[in-house]
Amino acid sequence: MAALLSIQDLVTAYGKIEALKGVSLEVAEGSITCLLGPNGAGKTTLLFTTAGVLKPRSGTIRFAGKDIAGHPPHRIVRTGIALVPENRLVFPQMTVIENLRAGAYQRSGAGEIEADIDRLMQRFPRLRERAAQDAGTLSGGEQQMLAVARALMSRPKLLLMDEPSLGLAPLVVEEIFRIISDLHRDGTTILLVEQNAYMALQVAQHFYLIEQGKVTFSGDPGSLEQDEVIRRAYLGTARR
Amino acid sequence: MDDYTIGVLTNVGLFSFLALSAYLLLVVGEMSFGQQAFFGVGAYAGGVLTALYGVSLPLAALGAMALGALAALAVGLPTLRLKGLYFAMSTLAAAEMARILFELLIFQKTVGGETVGPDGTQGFRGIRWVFERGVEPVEYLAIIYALLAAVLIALLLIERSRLGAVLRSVGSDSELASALGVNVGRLKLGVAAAAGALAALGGVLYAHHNTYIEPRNFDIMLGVHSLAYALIGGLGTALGPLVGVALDIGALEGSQVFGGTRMIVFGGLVAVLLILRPRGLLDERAVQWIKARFS
Amino acid sequence: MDKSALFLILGAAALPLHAQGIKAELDCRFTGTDFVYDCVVHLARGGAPLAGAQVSIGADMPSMPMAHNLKPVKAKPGAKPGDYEARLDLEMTGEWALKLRLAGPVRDQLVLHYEFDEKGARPALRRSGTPPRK
Amino acid sequence: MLDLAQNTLDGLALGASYSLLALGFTLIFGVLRRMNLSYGPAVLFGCYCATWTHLNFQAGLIALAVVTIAATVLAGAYVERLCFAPHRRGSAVAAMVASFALWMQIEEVAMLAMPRHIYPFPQLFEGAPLQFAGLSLPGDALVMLAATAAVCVLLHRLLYRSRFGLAVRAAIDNPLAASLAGIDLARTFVLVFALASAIGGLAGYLIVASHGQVTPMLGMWSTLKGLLAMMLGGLGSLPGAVLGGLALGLIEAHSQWFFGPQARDLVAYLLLFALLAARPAWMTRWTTIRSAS
Repeated sequence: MAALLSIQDLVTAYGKIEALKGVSLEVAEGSITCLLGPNGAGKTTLLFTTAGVLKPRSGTIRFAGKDIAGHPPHRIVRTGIALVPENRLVFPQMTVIENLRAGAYQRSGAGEIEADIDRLMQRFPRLRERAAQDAGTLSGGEQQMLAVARALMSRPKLLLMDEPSLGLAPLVVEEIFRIISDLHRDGTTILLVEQNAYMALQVAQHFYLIEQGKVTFSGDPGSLEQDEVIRRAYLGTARR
Repeated sequence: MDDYTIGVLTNVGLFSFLALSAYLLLVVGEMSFGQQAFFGVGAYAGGVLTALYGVSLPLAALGAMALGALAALAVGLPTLRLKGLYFAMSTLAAAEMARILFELLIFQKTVGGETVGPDGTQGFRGIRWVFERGVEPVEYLAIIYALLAAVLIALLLIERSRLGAVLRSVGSDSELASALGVNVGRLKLGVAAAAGALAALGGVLYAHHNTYIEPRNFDIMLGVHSLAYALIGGLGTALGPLVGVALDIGALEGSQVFGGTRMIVFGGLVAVLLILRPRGLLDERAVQWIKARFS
Repeated sequence: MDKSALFLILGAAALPLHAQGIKAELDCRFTGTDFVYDCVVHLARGGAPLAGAQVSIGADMPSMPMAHNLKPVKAKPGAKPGDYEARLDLEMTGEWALKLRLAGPVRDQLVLHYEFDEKGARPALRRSGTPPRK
Repeated sequence: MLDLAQNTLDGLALGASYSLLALGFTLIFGVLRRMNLSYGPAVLFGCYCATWTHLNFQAGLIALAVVTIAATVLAGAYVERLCFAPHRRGSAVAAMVASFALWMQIEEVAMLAMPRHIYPFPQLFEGAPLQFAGLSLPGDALVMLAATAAVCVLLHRLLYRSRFGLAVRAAIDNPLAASLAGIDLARTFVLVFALASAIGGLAGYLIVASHGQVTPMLGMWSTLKGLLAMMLGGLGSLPGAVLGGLALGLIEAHSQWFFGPQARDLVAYLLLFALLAARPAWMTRWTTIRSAS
């Protein structure tokens, strides 16, 4: 499958500290690609750089053939990339419906937007119950669903998800991963950053391992024993 | 030096006390729009003590500083737990109240056949203690700078001491500082009192330099200017605010090159300068850099 | 420097010895060019005109006096004793605080408030800093 | 009793102008989390431009209003570019001090261009005050109240029924989420700044036209009143700004009646000081204020 997103030698730094030291990876169209790695490895930095929140120092990000490295977030959303950020960024003092409408800010055609909202309400029934409530009053799991739904409102071709299961009850995590597989079935390409390596490897077709700003391993879930992958992801790949 | 140069240097010296007063509070992370009130308290108290009661200037200065510190505590006690903009607005409100109280203050005595003393909006004329003792302008200038030097030395010593480090820790993150056992509340009150006394000292010296004071001298413009001088000069060292004052009153005013348009040049210069150095000229990084060069 | 050092140390509390009050009045005429006025200062002490003093006149804005002040002008002795003439170049009309610095027979400083307009200047009626409500 | 009603009426009319000023202040503070000390001076610049137009051309009332608003927006754009755009990610204090520096600059430009201390300005309403039930309401006060009500309605509709309003509220609520939702923050901030300046220009015009005169004090006066009203209403809340403005107007009208003009401002400042010192929860329920520095 052709690569929808291909990142070459990406370097992003916070002042003098280089968080990404030349990362290269590809996300095949229609796939769920997973990014594993210990805390501080640069996973969130990579997503923020791809979404345009952070400016890379060097390297290219080709999306559907165009290099979008360094473009501002609002232009990257228009090209078809949506980020569901870490810890469920919602508009707390706006209602659920307004959160969703904000997600569709760039799109025109009110009819289509309302239709999308109804479709998402079916997919996330809990959001229909809370429709008129302020987003700040929702539970963690509900806010996570709202954040995903809002990202989907911009009809992205590529969905970046930053640790969607963080801090959620196991039952809710199950639901989140069911939603991820549904999205995959509907053809949405997903780059998933996830701590929960076990669950992530169930749904992913390909994964990358990143440590201290560098990709140290890439392969398909079958190519390595599960525990070997988890050991590397969290205990590092120190040579024995 | 001709009279005009002495006049400008005296103004730079007087304003420096006020800018240092604003600087002290900025170091502990509090932005005050109200130090001009304590400058006014010092001016009125010092003037009354010398012109109405014949107290000598040094004694009157001490009395005025004590009153300035008390006034600062009176404002600080109910408000210092406020954060950022809320604290700044409370100091602004307090200072404007003080200015209006000066307008209502009428307290006169007949001394040597003349009625002397604050007369509300008519102001307070005849603070002649310095002139009666025949102190030449250049001598008064020397006194101002001697006192300013003493204050600076004290501040620079404090900055190098443990107290200096504690003050800066409170300034950068007061929650963290209190977690480490610093009594942030009491410390900030102490700094507010010291800042009030410092502004009052400047006020006394100003009153005796000008021989006349009125409530409008202590309006919000004075407070915002002193805050701006500290922030433009930089918070890295006690010398920072002096750089701010020297830049505006010393260079631009003194040079008279720009004449009426001075404010236009100063305004634009400061805006551009802040883009290049958001934390002012002598900010913490610049001070480290200089220290590295010279130590 | 001895005098100032003397009183710094001594700090003697002395009754304020008051030079007899000096009164000053100002007559200013607009010269036609913007904000330039020809003024005559009448100095009197105890009712009698005070002659032979060196007078210099500076001008400050009432608000922020330490930041806005113009170069002081030396006044020339006028026709009548106790009169001193000077040409003032102000930045704008409105109320100015004129600082008269006297030297010679008596050392003193007086601050007078005058309202300057197209015709001349008249003593400023003192109103409070808070702008009046209509 | 009649005096009480008359004072209340005068207070509301005065408060309406404060509400408009506070609305402009709060819009900027709400979206940018920054304090704009050049807000009043920009209004002064607008009013001076209108006065200049009035002195040189025969301009109608509407034309003068348009000139005031346009000039205020122009001055506002200048302030935004030099003080707020460069410090968007930087420190709020630097932006505020830069806006102070431009306050000096704008006021000096205005005073050098038109150095006279007081300039006449065409009265908004020549007719006799409206008389009803023993109370009198001057025409310009009526226009002020009507204008403020209109701005409140339009602003509410704009914020809650338009795409731009959605973007503004999203930027206020969570800037990062807003940019990830595809909202161009830079453009939104510039437009909000222009909107706030326009409201300020309208307020300035109405104030100057009802006073019938323009003085250099207008810059500092409107900054202080806008700030005071914003704080009274609870920092950063738009409804709070309107209520804070009306409250300030009422406080001043009544305290002037009972204690005289000086006491008017003393009471207003005393109340704000007491409110801040006591700091009831409702003042901060709407926004959490990160320390300004």
